[in-house]
Amino acid sequence: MFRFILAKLVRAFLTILLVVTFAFIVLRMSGDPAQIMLGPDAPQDAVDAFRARWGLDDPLWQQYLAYLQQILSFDFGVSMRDQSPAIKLVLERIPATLALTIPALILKLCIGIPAGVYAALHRQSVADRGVIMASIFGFTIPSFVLGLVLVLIFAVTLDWLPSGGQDSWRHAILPIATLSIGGIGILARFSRSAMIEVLGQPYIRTAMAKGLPWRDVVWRHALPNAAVPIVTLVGFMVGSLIAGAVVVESIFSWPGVGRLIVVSVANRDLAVVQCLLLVIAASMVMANLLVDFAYGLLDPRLRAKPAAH
Amino acid sequence: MSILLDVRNVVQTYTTARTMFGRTSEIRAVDGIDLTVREGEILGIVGESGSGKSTLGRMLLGLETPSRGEVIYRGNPMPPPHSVEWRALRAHMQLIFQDPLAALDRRMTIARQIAEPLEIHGLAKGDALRNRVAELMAKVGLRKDQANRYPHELSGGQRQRVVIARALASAPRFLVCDEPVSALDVSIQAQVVNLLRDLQERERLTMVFISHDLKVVRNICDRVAVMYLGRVVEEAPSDQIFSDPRHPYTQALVSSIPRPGQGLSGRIVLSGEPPNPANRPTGCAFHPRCRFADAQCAATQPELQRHDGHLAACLKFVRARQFAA
Amino acid sequence: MAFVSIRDLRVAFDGVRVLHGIDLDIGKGEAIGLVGESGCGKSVTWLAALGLLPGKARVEGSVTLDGQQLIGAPRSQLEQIRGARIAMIFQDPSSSLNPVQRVGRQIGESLRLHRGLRGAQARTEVLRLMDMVGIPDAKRRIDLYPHEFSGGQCQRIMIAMALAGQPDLLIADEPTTALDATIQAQILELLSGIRRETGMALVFISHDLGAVSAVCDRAAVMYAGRIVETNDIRSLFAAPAHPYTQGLLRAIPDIDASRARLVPIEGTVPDPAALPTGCAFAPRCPRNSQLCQNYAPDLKPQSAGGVVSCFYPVEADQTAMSQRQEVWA
Amino acid sequence: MLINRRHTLGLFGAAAGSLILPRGLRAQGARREITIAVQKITNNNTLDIWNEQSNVGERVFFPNLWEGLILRDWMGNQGPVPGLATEWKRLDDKTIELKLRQGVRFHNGDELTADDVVFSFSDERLFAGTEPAGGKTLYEENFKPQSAKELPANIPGIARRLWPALRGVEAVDKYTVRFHNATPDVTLEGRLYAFGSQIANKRAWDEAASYADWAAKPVTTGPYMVEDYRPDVSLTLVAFDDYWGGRPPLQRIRFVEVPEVASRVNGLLSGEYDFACDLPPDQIATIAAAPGLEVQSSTIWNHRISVFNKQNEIMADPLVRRAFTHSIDRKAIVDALWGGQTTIPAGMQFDSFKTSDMFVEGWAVPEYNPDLARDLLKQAGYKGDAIPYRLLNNYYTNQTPTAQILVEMWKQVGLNVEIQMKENWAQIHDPEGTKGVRDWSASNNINDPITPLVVQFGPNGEAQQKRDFWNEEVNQLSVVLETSTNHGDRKKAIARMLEICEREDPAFTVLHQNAVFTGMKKDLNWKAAPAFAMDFRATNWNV
Amino acid sequence: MSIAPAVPAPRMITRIRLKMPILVIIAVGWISLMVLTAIFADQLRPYEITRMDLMARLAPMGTPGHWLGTDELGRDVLTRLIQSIRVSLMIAFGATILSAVFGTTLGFLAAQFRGWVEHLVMALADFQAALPFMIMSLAVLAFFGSSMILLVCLMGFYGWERYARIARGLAISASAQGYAAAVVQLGASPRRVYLKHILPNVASTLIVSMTLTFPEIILMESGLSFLGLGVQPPQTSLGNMVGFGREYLTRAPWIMLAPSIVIVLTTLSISLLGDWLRDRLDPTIR
Repeated sequence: MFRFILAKLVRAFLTILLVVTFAFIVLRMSGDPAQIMLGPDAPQDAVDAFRARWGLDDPLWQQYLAYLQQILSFDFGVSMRDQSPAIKLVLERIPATLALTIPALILKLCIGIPAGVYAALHRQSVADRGVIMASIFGFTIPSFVLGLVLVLIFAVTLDWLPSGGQDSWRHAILPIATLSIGGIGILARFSRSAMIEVLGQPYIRTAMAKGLPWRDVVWRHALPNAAVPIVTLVGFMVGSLIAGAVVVESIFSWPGVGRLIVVSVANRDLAVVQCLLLVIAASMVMANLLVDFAYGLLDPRLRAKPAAH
Repeated sequence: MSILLDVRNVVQTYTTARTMFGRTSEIRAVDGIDLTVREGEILGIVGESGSGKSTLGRMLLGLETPSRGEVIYRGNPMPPPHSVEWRALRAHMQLIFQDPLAALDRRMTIARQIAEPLEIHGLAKGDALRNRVAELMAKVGLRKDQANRYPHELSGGQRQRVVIARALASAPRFLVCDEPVSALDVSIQAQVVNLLRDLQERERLTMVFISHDLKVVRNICDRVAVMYLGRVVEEAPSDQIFSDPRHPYTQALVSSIPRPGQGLSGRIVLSGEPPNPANRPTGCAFHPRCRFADAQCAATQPELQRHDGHLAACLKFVRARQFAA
Repeated sequence: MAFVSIRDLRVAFDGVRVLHGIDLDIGKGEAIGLVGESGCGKSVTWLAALGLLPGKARVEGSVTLDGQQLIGAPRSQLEQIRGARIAMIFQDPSSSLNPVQRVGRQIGESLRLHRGLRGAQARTEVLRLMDMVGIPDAKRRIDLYPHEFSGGQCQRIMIAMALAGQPDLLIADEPTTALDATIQAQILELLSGIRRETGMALVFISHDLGAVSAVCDRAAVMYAGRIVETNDIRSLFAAPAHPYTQGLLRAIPDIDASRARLVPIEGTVPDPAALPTGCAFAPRCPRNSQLCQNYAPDLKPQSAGGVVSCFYPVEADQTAMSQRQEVWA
Repeated sequence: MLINRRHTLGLFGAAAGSLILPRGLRAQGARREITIAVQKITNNNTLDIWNEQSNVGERVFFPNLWEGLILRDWMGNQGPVPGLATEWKRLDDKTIELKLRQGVRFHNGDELTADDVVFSFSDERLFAGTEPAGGKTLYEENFKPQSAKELPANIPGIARRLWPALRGVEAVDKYTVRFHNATPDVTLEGRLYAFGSQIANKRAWDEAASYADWAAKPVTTGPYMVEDYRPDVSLTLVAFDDYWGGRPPLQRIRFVEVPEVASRVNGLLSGEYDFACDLPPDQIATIAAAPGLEVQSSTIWNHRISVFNKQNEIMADPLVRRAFTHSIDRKAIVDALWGGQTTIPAGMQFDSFKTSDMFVEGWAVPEYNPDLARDLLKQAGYKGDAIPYRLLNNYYTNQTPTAQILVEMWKQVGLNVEIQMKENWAQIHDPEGTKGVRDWSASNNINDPITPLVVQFGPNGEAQQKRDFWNEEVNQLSVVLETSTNHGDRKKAIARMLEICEREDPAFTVLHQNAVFTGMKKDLNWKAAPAFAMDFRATNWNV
Repeated sequence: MSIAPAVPAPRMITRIRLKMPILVIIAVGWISLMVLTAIFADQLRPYEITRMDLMARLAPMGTPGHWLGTDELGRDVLTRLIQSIRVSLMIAFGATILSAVFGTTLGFLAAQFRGWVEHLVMALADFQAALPFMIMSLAVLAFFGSSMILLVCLMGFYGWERYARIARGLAISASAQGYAAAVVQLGASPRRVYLKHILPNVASTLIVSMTLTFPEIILMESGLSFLGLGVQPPQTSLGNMVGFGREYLTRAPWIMLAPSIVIVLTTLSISLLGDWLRDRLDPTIR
């Protein structure tokens, strides 16, 4: 098991390294950081000082190494807009985003998976077709259309819920609904096909031949096996908790990471963008690690072989 | 008969790398085999799954390079895989697989698949190609109107005929049949076995016939080698090996063949499973399952030795008669 | 009265009929073989009887167990029978076990279900069963997962699982097909041993006539969804009456004879969606006539014992004579 | 603690009262709180008046937060009124002396003194040692760094744009200051009420740990002070009860950033917000139709213009640029996109010029004459090569639609203009690649023609700094306008500058006057100023 | 023999058509309509795409001459919609094909060479999966500026790692045993093996993946356009129309409605077709 974990960690580290490199390349290729960071009005001596401080006159590989060193010491630079540390800006926003994405994830899991499983168990029934259609509708409607329509209905016409902002839990209802509907569709569809696949496996027939009640066949034999592929998708959703609400946050003026991304990108706030890239990639990689470990728990075949063998 | 292939002390080890940094473990699939294949004969190779028979077959064809030892084809060593000479050599030797459905491209008509070796080796073009394909199809008993069928539209036996036709397209001299009839129903099995026999006789092919089905091997082969855990434990002419097996393993194999109408009487039922090649027993690999084994067997690995026409690797030299009683 | 009695069992998938009226009786403690080539309906018969076919299958006819009708029975009633009265093991043991559950738990599940055993009691019984089916070192291996066992051992676990419910009838669906010759022999030995000890009835489904003859008292030969011949095992092999049975026997290479030419059955099994009008075997039968092509024969008792559905059954003496004909064209 | 004791006690009192009083009564006794939905709170994430030089900054700064020595008459003609200074007089062409209002308190309780004024125009705060045009710096001792705070690099540049020749501020006594200029300047008073020249507390600067900390909560004298600022999210201003102008009428003003127009409108409709700013004219009808809501519209002292780039090979020819100016049907744009709610001004002039008799009568924007434009293009030998048009996505109200209309109008006369969408100003100004036309606006910050013409197109104007435009004569005229004290010369200079910049060697062309539309609850009975600034002082609040 | 001797290719088509459920037929009909619209956009649209009539702004649906109304600049919504369909389909097709080709090639390379090539490809795939695509696109587009070519190329990276993984997996399993091993054994060159055998065989799985990616790319482009980084005016795309039309949701809903419906129906149709194809073609499902 140790080797398994070590290998996964090495893989995760490599991925992060690639992301760092990507950030470095994009940021270095997109113009002179000194000009961008200091603004077009900066006096020449300020530019020179900046270049010297960040080593912009060194060869590129040296800059890259320096950059890596800087990242390793958790120094992500300061925002060009108000000189505050980029990592602070990013961390400040994460709770707000999680306040949307975690409930949305729970909704996705609680509605999407049961719906998909139900559909798979009642294949070709009206309910099955209903689930398929609803789920496809769910994820084909662009979230910005859905969000605006929900606001129009529930905030403007019915006046039940606020239309935007972040003052109370009621403000979160519409963004969470908008966020979850697409995910519910995807998860329902995915769970359905995973479940159908599992239900066709010989061991299900074995369990039935044992005389196991159908409910137990589903709960004890089908679901634990169907969970393996579903976990992959759920892992991806967990990984997107931090970065998964860009559009929805814009519609509902929700001051989370998504808004920060859009604003920083629009302002070319390099330090913040790079910090965001890293934080998001790290969260994604963490989620992948969790998925890998979850695989190990769910599917003994994927565990490293015990020494006894 | 002249020697077509000479296998000299070949060893094949696979290293399994589970992870990027994990310790690699070695599996000896083939563990020191000397064997000759003579021109025009049918050599049978039998053994349980995991005994290394398929690996040996692939090395005979040069599809794999042994990690030790060498395979000499007509006096020359095998060229390294995927080299130009190696590719050219493919026209001279062919493999027939166990599962014809898997061995055929399901998105190509059978005529095109039969034509492939001819195209690859530039043996025929245009009308000549079409004629040759038609000729091959007739030879293996496929109807003309089946030329444009896809593999899934044919029955199992017909598919195996397609595979055979394709193997024969480049007029090879040497054929390795790896479990060619195991996936087929009994009634069809007989059709294919007959076909292989007829072709072998008609074309004077040299053939290595790998199978775990001893009845078929008995029926088609001139000579049989029995493998256990990567080694040949017994080798003898077909008639002798079945009527008078010497090695205890061969004896068990022969006795385990279910005979219609004979029940379970007179069988030697081996206890235990074939051991894992990654974790082979010391001494004679068969000793944990052998009813004659003693301490010596656990310590010393026996070499193949000649006993009236048989080559057997056993320290006990048990006579076959003992189990018949 | 028979223990299990199948009457006119018919099954169709998507409108294509694959079983055309099966009649079969199994007495208490009897071992019967079901023989035929792939796709002839051997397995479907028993999957239909236990209600294990997918929803799209249409099942008609009757299967009774001690007089209790199984076809169309409510699911809960079938669940009482499966495992407890009739157990079933399958061809591919490795994929027939739940890969994510420990084998001990899978066996224990049956014990809990049918014998109400739980906890330590169940564990002891699981160990006993694993011992009984010949899994060495059961104490350690009870908590392993199926992928940590070889195919033969998986089949043993399947058998242990089937025995857990102490069934009156075990249906073994090609239990040895995927296994090596030496392991096949072990499993066959195990099955007949268990039958001797427990006295349960056994239905042995296989295409391997040799294996069937090793464990069964009686055998039924199936072809294209019908039983074409039933007889006690000795007579069936000694004097096959149906030309198909005869063909099957002849096609098996003789281990004792030297390199004799084999005698295949020419042609292939018909597509169930396009069966010939008359006897389904007629197109491949050397004895077929106009009659065979137009009418399907019924199963009829024969003077020499057994039942056969053929207008021109092979007589006993002919069988002996006509061996090893050269039929290759 | 920056909150003074009295204020703290007041807060406690209010809190205690709110505990005892029943809900309805509490609402009566308490001052109102309002929420204003805006597209953007600030561009730069700071509340530093020198850093955040933008329209949106004007809205949150004035007149509620930052105050200068001289204030603007926000609700009137935008002219000067006494502010933190009660009176001022010229000592000569280069020097002005101001008497400070006594008893003015900063948000931290400090009294406003001459030291704070000196600090507000110091090297440390603004100029970072940059030289004033025409003279050496006076008070060297004022420029010793007092803290390790690094001034953002862009501030000195901005500061020198507004105060190109300020040598320094002299504290004559505690309540008297003198501004020394290096050159004669008739607009010194104007500069004192322009965007930037507002007074910050010196102690707060000294005590702040970093520039970012300070700029997030600047300590000023305004009627409202910063309670909470979350960049890109919200800015909450709370009443400063020690305000020299009396107790502010509102308890709290919350600016919330709602980037989506639809969301701002929806929030206003659903009662979530009291005000919704930055509305495009097309939304007016929807809001006006809703019960209890109204739209305040006012033209502001800012013109939308298109700026030409002379570096561009094609545009180098003034004939081509003239063709641009004559092919725009400004009336059609105003009628279609603005519902006729704004005007087409008399060239780059504002009504405020009239107060000092600097308005050139009879001047107008180039006439809409497609035939003339085609003819000009023919004379210029224009072959139809593409001219890039770097465009921001609705930074200005109606910007993208206007741009698409312009491109279509230019197409009608044969000009091949290609839109290139950009994300931010840096990309608009990026010297890489070819530039052609771009959008801008011109503001009248001082009631004098030097804003915007000299400030934006003069020698140190952004147009010249970014190399969009240069013209020797314009630069000479700029010096006249900036330094001459002769009214006749100055008026001649501005007339000539208009001629050059709009006709002879066009630097830009005026499209229309800008207007702002603010949706609000009708019962608030509040009036919008002709500016981005929103006045929430007692004089403009009657609820 | 029960199998009729027919020419296989047309038979496949008939079989597919005959067994298609009504819903899938409708979906295919809609997709064909969209593709035809995209191809003949120039002939179909009644006006120039930038033709504006400032006097006839925000005309409602059903206005004579403007079936679907006009937008905020008095441009014909139908004209814009037709052009949008062309642009969006072009982006989605271009990007889908790019990512399929790119991913499949890398997957095959990994399968053929194994070793460090495989490690590299898989590391890149991990990287791609670790960085949410939306975020990556935002960063790249913002820093390099948005242009149609960059947009298509960027979108062309969307989902490549899925193709790479699928292609690698299928190629490895194909060459481990079965037809590919058989052909190698016949002496075929790797090029022949991959192009003539493995590719046609994995094509169905890849096509199914493409039907999954395609709607995602349409939605992704819409999202980017919504955030102002997608297709730029005066050019138009479905997402861009929705993005700019959202301000008029209450006042002139038709501007947003028409492209929204097209997006939903198109992605819905492709998803339906993809699901159905997968059930038909993917042997692992059955």
